[in-house]
Amino acid sequence: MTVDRIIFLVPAALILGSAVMVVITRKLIHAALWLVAALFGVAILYAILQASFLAVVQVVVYIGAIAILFIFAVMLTRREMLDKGAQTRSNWWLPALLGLLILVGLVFLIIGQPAFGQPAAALPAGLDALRSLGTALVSPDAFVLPFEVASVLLLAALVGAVYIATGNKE
Amino acid sequence: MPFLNDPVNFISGWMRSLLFGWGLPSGLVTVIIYFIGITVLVMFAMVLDIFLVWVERKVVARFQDRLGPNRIGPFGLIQPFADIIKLVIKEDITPTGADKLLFNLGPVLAIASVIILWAILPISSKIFGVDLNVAVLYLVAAGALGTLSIIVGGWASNNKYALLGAFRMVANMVSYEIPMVVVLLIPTILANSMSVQDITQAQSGMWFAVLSPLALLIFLISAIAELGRSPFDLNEAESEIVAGFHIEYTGMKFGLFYAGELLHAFTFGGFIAVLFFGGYGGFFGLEKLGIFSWLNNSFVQAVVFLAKAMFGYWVIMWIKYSMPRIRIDHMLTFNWKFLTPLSLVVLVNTAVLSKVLSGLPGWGYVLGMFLSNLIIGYITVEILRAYGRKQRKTEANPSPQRLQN
Amino acid sequence: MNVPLSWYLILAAALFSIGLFGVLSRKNAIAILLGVELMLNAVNINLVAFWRYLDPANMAGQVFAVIVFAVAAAEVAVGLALIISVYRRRKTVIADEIDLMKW
Amino acid sequence: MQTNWLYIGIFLVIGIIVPIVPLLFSRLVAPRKPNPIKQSTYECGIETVGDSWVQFKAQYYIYALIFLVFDVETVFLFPWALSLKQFPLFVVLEGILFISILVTGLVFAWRRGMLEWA
Repeated sequence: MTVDRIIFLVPAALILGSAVMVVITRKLIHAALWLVAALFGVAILYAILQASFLAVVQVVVYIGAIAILFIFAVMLTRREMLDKGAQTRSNWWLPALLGLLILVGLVFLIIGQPAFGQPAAALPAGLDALRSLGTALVSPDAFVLPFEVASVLLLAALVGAVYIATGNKE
Repeated sequence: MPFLNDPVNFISGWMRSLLFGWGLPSGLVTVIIYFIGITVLVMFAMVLDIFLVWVERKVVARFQDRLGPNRIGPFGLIQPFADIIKLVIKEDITPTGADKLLFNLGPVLAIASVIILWAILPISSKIFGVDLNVAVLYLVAAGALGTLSIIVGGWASNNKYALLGAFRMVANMVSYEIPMVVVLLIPTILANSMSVQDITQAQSGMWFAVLSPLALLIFLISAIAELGRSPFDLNEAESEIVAGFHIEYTGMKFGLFYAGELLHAFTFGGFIAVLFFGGYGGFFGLEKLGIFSWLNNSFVQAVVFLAKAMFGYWVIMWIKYSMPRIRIDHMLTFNWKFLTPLSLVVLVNTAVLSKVLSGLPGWGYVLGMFLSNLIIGYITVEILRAYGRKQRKTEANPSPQRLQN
Repeated sequence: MNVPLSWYLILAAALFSIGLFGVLSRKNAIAILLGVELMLNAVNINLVAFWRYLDPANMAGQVFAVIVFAVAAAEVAVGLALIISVYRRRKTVIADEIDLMKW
Repeated sequence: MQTNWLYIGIFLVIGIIVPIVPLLFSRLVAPRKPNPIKQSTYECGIETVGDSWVQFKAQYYIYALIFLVFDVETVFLFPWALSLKQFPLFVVLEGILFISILVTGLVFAWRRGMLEWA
């Protein structure tokens, strides 16, 4: 048990524990806040993996925006029924079984690959992950098209969401 | 004198050798030294926070032609300590129906989201927490935690006013985050880096406040909105929703919200200094001259930085105590229809000019940037004036159609 | 970085399974979306871990993770807008009760 | 870089401990005499009516929605801003295209009256 592994296991336990709470908590607002905890754990993992840009973006986008939107939605709809009655379906054991089967299958697959047992090599000397990400996103022979298409996707989402949320007024 | 030039490394080097002498592994030594260093930094921030209570009360008193606290200690300096003792021994009331855990989490998160900002605040070129290469976004991420603290506190109180205040505050904070993030891109472009140390170094010749005064203005406005201070203090609007999201908080928990707000304001003063006024440096090249080389000393830099941060804090207070609160619809309209488009225009302008003017000599670059900002500012004011004139006209003689509706 | 890659992959697989369970077992539409978020994050952990362990000089993993952020944001925006819209007309957020395609 | 994040992690832990200490201290020294009246929810001096779940304007939600999309897009611009220096002018044009798509969304929301506090 080296220090590295403990540093990995702490956020991993946070993520899995919070994720379980997200799916079993009865109160929806608590589920949303547990989601925040799980997402924060993922941000810690990104920091461990030396993807610092993704770590902060995870906090800014997921906790600062997506979680806030979830909480707003919970507060807007809560009135009648949210926390009353059963929160899960009566046949909840079926998805549980399915999830377990998928997990067992994936774990077997992963363990079966000896290449996945290797620890990581050090980052190449002089690699600035942040700047290379910027270069990759804008240089024409790399990912400039996905970069622009992501913008179009978000535009479509905004137009669609605004249209749906307000109904066709005109 | 190594201590006077580089105090943090001097002390940490001394402690490192001391702890190695005890036979501890090097990883543990690093953690222990970080722990001690962070504790000292956070304690400094908290003591400063106590002092800020006094500053705030004294300054508001002067603005309102009063004396302010002047009974306990010289100039009332002991007053904040008396306040703290009072807050600690007050009964802590948790209202019925409150969500106990979240109710306690709110104030803790509120102050933690401010304290973690001090990890990246460059107090001087040698005294700072870390030089993160994503520091600018880290500032936004900490703001996200602050938003969360308010919504958690407001929701857990189980009170109509608290929830209303939290809703308003969050709508306000998230809206003004957009111009803030856009404007944060401008120092990033100008310094070609997101690290606050690099941004400070890039301003040793010329402040970014000169290169892009509009960006400074937009950042100041959105920072005040992010802080939830007047004229954007809809979260606590005493005359409408009593005290907003912290209505049910008593004793020390209320004190934590209050302390968090003051420290947040000061910290944002510090970030305004770092991003636009050269932080601990920015002497326009003076420090390179022989007689002014003492400006490079760590302690001098720290004093300069704290003075600039205090000035930023003072400006925020000045605005707070001179402006009336604006209505929530006006506030959101102002953000989405004015500030956000303007910030995007300034961003595009900066990006284009930083490319086009890069061939010019230093003064041409500065002049071009400054003039372009002036032109954008002038056009903006003209558009606003034309809009205002139109508005007044329709109000003076309303068309019959309007009356029917 | 003494942790083998498989640990990250197993963590992501577990997170994905938990998310899947949430999506399939929850009645409330908002809770279903929460489960989807967990699944998207599991995918992102995989992408970033593969980037770090297999080919750090090639930024494709991180770029893809960034795109997943955008997709997640779009999904939440439209999904919650739909839920709010349905709620305002039908006064329900239970997924099973939303069984009419009209509106 | 890794030690930087270790530092941030320790900072976060201390940042959470620091506010908890006065709360615990206050719990030790402050009186605790709860009674139902004292603990009742505050409502301008009158008795509390109904629960706290008043219906909120959907407009709050619309603003949060627009914010979410804009937040993601502006965050995307940071890698772009960092690579401006090392590429010729076309990178600026890419950014302008990106921003103009962003602005289209804003104009759409504006034209549909989504930005009005109706």
